[in-house]
Amino acid sequence: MQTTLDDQQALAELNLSRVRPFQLREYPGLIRLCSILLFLAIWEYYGRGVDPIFLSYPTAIARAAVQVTASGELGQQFLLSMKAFVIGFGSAIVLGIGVGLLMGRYRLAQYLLDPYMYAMDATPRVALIPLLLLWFGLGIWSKVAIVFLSGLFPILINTFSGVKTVSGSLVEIGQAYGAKEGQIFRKIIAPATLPFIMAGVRVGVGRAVVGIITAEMFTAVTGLGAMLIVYSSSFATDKLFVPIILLALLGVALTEVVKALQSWLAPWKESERAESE
Amino acid sequence: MLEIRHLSKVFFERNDPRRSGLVALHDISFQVQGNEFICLLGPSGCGKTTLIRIAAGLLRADKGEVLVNGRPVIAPGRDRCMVFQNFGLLPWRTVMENVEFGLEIEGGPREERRRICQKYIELVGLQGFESYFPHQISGGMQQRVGIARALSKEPDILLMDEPFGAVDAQTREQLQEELMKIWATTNNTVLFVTHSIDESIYLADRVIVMKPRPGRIREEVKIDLPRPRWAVDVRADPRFAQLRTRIRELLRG
Amino acid sequence: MGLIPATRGSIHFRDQLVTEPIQDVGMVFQSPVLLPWRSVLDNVLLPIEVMNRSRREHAPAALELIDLVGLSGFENKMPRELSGGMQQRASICRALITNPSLLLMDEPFGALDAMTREELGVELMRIWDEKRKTVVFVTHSIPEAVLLADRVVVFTARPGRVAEIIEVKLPRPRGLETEFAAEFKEYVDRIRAIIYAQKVRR
Amino acid sequence: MSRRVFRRYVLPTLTIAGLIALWQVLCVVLDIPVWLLPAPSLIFQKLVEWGDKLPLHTWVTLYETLAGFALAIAVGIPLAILIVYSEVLQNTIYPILVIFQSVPKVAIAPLFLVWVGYGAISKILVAFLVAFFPIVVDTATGLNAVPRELMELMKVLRASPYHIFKKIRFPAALPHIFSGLKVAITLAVIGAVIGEFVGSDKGLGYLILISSSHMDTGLAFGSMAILAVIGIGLFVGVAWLERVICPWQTTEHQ
Repeated sequence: MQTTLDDQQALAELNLSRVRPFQLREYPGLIRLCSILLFLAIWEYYGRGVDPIFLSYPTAIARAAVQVTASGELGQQFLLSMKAFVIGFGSAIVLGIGVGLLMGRYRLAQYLLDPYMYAMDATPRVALIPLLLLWFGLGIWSKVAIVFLSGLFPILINTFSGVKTVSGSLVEIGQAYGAKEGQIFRKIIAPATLPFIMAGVRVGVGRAVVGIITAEMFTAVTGLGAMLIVYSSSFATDKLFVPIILLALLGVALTEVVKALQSWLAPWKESERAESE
Repeated sequence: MLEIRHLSKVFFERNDPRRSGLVALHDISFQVQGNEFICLLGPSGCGKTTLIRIAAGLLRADKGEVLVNGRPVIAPGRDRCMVFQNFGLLPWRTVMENVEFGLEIEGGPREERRRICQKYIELVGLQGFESYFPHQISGGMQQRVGIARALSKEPDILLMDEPFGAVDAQTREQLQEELMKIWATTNNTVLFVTHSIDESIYLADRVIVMKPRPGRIREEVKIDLPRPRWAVDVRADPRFAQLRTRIRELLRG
Repeated sequence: MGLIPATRGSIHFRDQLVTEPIQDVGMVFQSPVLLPWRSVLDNVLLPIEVMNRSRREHAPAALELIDLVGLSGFENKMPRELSGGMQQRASICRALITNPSLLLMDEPFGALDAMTREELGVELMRIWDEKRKTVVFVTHSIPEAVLLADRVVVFTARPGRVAEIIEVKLPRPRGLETEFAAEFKEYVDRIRAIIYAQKVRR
Repeated sequence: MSRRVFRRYVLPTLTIAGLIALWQVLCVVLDIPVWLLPAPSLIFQKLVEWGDKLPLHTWVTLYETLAGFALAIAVGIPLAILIVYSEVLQNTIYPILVIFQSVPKVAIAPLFLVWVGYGAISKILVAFLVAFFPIVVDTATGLNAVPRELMELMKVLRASPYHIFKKIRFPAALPHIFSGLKVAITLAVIGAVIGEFVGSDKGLGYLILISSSHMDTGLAFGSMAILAVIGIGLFVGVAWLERVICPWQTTEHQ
């Protein structure tokens, strides 16, 4: 809040008591931390009482985490997952944005490509996993393909609808100032669509992570998803929690990174629309 | 000089000329002399915005033509500049970068651009705000940016599409007075769209009163109030009241 | 009216201290805020419903009000089928349906174009003539204030203080031609002078 | 036949039929191996062959999806209402829910298997878990999206909380709720299938799993097609319900 000299003067005249009473609810971080600690404590207490196959407990999980990390297994599988993720998602970003911009700007591209866009988006993509495995084999490329397909459509659709949204009013400003097509793309459409693109990337990240886990669970050969299946079928519940927690953190971290990028790249847009997952 | 000749424009349902159409403009003709300030006045739906967009070269007419200095308008050009209703600022650019936009499109040395833009930022009274983003300044200030951007191209003709429609009443009066002062120094030809009777009388040399469905010219009213109009309050002039009654009746009838 | 507490001082209504929202009041806001899933008539009757009064008993009154603001024939239309000015008329009906003795209007015509605005101002005076209410009307526009009011309370900006209270002694009924009266001009100039004096000082 | 009917229904149908025909022709002409891409005729043949067993598998997946979705609604909407009305919950649970939205929930599927075994319940739980978050978050957003002026008006009228909820907040939230439901139903299908991938002995996911491991691509494709029909059908159903329940919304959306 910006205050002027007049405000300060008036405030002095009013002579209010300016002591603020302590209120617990003004410290949500503290409440949350307490809540989490309490949850862990209860889990620990009861978890020790039940069959370790059924439900492990925090200290056992921590021990298992140290174990699988020290053996190098976790790191190795994590890198295998991430390698596929980076290649697949990187190409999804490049192609999604490129094609989305073209489809948004040129009707011909739109009509040529939008049936595929909508059809592919409506198909439950996880169902394609077996097919992709057949085509690309059990190695990294089937995972790259599923990450690519999962990430591509949210980015493509958001970019496309972003261009459509800015088309009317903002493009007209460029036209009124005599901007050429290239200038309209660079100076108007690209920056104006950025918030939409980032919203699409945010959705795409979530879907791509789900895609890669599912693919790995399906094949149970490499990656964090495979670890999930191996540990669950050998009833090593304490170890099973390790990749689960790592994946949870990965999901949150990736989303936060995209959010941070979003507010860094598009600080003028206070609120953006983003569907979940 | 700007000349509008037998201009007509029809908006068809889904852009399909076989479907039913709305006649936005029907056989409009008038002339604007150099350095003249013209207001287009009319209720919503009378096609005044369509007319100004055709003059800007953003829209094609179905019949008739717009001539600028004798040459027909087919596309936006550097002789005309537009000030938009909702300011039309680019939200990711600062005040300075927004003002620079027009000259940037044309190219030319950056130093030169900065110098010209600084001059117009000062003219509209925004010095000190160059590095602010549009969402950080008030609506009235945003429209000053829009005006500075248009002026920086030093156009012959300034097209203003309800530029003060989105600001509150008091800011509006202030902006009107400032526009008059700016115009006194730049002396562009101005075509100004509004639906406020008082605004049109205060600003214009002539008011072109339009009526809707189909959009056409009802009458032209000459505003013979003395200039400058901000020094003595012209709103107090009895002629102002008479003009207002007359225009109001034209709009009613 | 009891929606936000005052830091210091108090508001009294009929010699009673206002601490919570009082019932005998109608409110009109800058935007019409009609419920998009209700017809005009149902929107007007909304206060009746939430006050647990009989809809059937008040329906004729609602129709009468709709007629009074010139919306007859539109009572079964949905808000999105109406123009901004018409929506604002409907919201005025909604404020009047409980027959309040006090009407609070927060820049009700601020979002409308200048011509609709003038028209609704005249309309409001006609309604006010028929249903004498105490009206507190917030506006940016000086001519609008002078045209409508018995008294204009001019505020300063930041901190909000009352700069002056001006009694408008123009004869009623007033209409758009009132604006040509020399006194009208004087009032407008006086208020403008007060406001600009404030701006210069800062 | 009106133009509209032709353009909206007949033309897309013809396009799809054309594409399938083209697929068939290419498979035959280029002699594409069956494991790579089965011809539509083969897929159809497989579907007929499995005609007696397919309804069971389809029903299992549909049932798991719908049960998980219903559970997500039954828990999600009341929870969202509690969150909106309780400041404590709004400050504690809600932010955690928002964070959990970006957690890949399917990773927990193997854990469910350990907890509740191979039966339908573990799949229902996965479907529930993925469908739950968009419903809670969108419902809470919707309930909070009432214009400030309307809430003030209600206060001035001294409307009871029940009336405010019934006449203002809930209807105003409906469009948001439906946008949450539309995301949730697609996710519920995916959740059920992933649950089946992880461990099951029936359902379309199971069928895809075993048929692809036997290189029986015809059956895998057939199952996928049924799955796609279920997914699209459920989505269209929710969208239709939205149009029926909040007709005022449709025009704004277009």
